[in-house]
Amino acid sequence: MARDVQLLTKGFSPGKALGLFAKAHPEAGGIASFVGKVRPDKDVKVLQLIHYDRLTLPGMEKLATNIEGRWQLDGLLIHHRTGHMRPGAPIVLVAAAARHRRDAFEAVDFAMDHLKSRSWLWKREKRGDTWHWIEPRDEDHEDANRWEI
Amino acid sequence: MARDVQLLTKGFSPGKALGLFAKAHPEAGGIASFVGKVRPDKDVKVLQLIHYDRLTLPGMEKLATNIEGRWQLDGLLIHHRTGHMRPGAPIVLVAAAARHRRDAFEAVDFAMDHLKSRSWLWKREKRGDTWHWIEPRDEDHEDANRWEI
Amino acid sequence: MAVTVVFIGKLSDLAGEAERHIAAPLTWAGLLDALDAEVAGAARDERTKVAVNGEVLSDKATLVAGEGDEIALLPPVSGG
Amino acid sequence: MAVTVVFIGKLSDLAGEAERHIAAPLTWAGLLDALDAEVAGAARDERTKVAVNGEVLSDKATLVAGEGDEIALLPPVSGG
Repeated sequence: MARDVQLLTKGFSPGKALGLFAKAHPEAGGIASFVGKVRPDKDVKVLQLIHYDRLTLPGMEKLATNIEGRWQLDGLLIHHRTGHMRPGAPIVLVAAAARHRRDAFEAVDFAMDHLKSRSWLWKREKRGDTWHWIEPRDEDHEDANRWEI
Repeated sequence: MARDVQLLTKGFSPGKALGLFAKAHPEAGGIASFVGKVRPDKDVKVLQLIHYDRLTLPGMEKLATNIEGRWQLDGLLIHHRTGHMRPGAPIVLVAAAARHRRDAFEAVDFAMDHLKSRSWLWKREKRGDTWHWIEPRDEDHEDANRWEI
Repeated sequence: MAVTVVFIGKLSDLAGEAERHIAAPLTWAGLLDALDAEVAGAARDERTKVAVNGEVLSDKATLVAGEGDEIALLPPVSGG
Repeated sequence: MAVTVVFIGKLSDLAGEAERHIAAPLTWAGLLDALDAEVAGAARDERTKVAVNGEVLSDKATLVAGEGDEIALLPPVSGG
């Protein structure tokens, strides 16, 4: 299986990445994907994601290995931003190419649940002139608990 | 909610459609999508999807209305091909933009299960010089039966 | 005008045509009489559905079509 | 070389620095002694995890770091 796991320090185009991924997997019957963006909510001006070199990307690779063991995929892509992002900017793109639709869906769903609650990332957002640290929402933990992880 | 439901008689680019959809929904926190393609399987040379004007697109619109009532979405896109397609060609693109990830995922998953087993489309494939009519796979019916529809 | 009968999918293979016109008014019994035996048999199959002007009938036996109406004979869908 | 202690996320706010160097060898008790009271308190929080050279410890009390090792103090993750 072809795997493409990246921690990105600069802005990226999910559409472009997805197009290349689709081209790389002509043999797959289907591709499921999810793009997460910084929500243009409240008065958030900037979001900052902080990673730790020795854990964050290795953790994403472990997640990919776990996913490859659970579902039959032709390809898996996980791109995640770190650093400063403006509202509306893409944070994460996950895509799975598979022969069977259900495998692709579940792999992406699982990856997102894991990334949102268990990845080695720390987040703060700037409202007005003040930075606020963000903890995972209960909802994200519940999503992750749907799987046996 | 912005809805874009189309029955397409010519080839299309899912990547391009998805890019436009993402641009049209800057307010959404996430976009889930699925692209289904003609599998380059066996010795299938051509796939033909047949629709019936008075039912197929109206049925897709009804599906969209159903989805809008079930999940909280900012946007929903359903593009489905009809006519003759070569192996590797895209058949269907479904995308849902939503504030909450789970809504987007479930809407796309539901739409695909419905389209694969209950849409007003008939399919035949040409193997060698002979056309063969295709009936839905049991697997597709089981997928659709996961939902109360 | 008469009634237009549209054959979908493998029913058009069986009928050897995509559609035909039958004099109105037309009932379910009248339609079966007008069709070739093989096509009539396929139409009777419980998995074959019938629509009149885009409305699928829950009971085919209730079919009544008049001048200008379009009847569609729909084999089991294959899905997309 | 000593031991590098990396403060992640809000722990770096508390510590007022991203990392500092402490003489090796270093145990959990030694680390807590070397940190400001407030940072030590946050390090003790059961939700704060500790990694040595990228390996997360299942029990912080077992921490032993030598010359050149990197200790990371990790507050609860926010997720992506």
